[in-house]
Amino acid sequence: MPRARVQAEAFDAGIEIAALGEGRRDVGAVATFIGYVRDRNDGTGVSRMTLEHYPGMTERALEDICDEALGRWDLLDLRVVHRVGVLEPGDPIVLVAVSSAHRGEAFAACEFVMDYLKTQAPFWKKEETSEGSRWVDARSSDDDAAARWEAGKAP
Amino acid sequence: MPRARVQAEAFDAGIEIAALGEGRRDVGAVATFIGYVRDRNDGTGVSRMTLEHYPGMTERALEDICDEALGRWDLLDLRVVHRVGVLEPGDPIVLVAVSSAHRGEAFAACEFVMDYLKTQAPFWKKEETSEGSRWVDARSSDDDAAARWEAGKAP
Amino acid sequence: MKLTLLYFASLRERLECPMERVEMTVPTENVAGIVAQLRRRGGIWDEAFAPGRAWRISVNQRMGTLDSPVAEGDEIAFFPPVTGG
Amino acid sequence: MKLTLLYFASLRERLECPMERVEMTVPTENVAGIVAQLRRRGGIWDEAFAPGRAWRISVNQRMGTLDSPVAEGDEIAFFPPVTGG
Repeated sequence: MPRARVQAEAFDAGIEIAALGEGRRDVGAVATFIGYVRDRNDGTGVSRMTLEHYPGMTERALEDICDEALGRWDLLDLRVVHRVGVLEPGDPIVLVAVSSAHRGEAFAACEFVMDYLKTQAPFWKKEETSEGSRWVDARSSDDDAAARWEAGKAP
Repeated sequence: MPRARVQAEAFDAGIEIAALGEGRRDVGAVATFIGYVRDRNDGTGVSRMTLEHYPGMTERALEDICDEALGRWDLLDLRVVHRVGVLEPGDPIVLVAVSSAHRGEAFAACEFVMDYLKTQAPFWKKEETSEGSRWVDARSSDDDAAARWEAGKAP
Repeated sequence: MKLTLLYFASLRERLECPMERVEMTVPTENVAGIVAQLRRRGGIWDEAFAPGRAWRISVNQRMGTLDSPVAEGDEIAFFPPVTGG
Repeated sequence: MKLTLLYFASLRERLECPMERVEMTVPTENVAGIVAQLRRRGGIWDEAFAPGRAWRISVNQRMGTLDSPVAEGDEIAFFPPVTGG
């Protein structure tokens, strides 16, 4: 199973996490993040969401982010799964799971991968709301979150 | 199901995570940490581990840590499960899962709960190694990690 | 110089174009030259790529800038800031 | 003043005592008074609770210190620094 995947199907967090520990006894820590579709965004009700992506570049961008994380921290393994297509409130969108010997590395790398994915991986969300459909605007808070990891600014 | 549990049985990460989103559509983020028994510690092979705890105080300490996290961040829910008894390398020991609308809060609170649990919850590990059995020493790095969250020092 | 151009999300909808193969009519060393040629189409193309608009660039599936060099056969994509995750 | 004393992990093994009910023989306002009485038992008890030893205290199942007040019926526990998680 590739460590970075883009898929329409739902994923199973338990299976993804278990895969990191499969057959190994040196894993001390797994940090996992899962993002979900919420039924509200910027004060408006959201009934549905469509995730567009750039096939080919998406997988490459996710792989690059994984490589960057592996270069920065002492990790054992990691997984990124991102869904595309039509999703509804409550549906999981993205999973990042990172294994390492100790928890500090796993937490930092997991948050780093999410922050970079949010600004570097070519996915776009279009929401259906009571007022029609709209493309979600990028948030400057996501740029700020990604900028924290630049040289000399690591949290 | 209480949000903090101490048990001998294994837990299922997928079920714990799913419970946080059950029937709700306002969850945007779930950060999860799982700690495992490693087959090495401080350079020595570990064949088995026994987790002792202080029944009564443990549950109370975990509840107190959950309350503290809920007071510090805008969270939706959280779960802490910690195992006791005899465990083997590869076995999961502890799970912390935190849900919130946005990822920053979920990550911070999940790491906070682990850092506090490591210094405040009455569990003790005894390892069986090739050189006999030994009580695990507390790490000063865990004190440092917990101290990061004191007033005025939040990361 | 022949190039493949891709457009995504709101930019794709606005331009009503997901993909096209173009021949550069003037010598071009970087992405800025492509953008200049697209703007010369006028109308919505001129507007969409006007300076100050928030769009991003990739060259051969890696993030780029207006200064990124381009060569025969390259795949250049234009899209709004990403919003996945 | 009657108290319940608990000992855990390496301290429990060393003292060979998981739990005991004690009657304080002198008036005691805080945990320090209990520790003084335990040390007067001599031998391993005096050693285990010597100043500088890394042990922790809880009073009625909440973390405490040598200064924590104690009262009739309290449950006081002594243990090494915790190592769960």
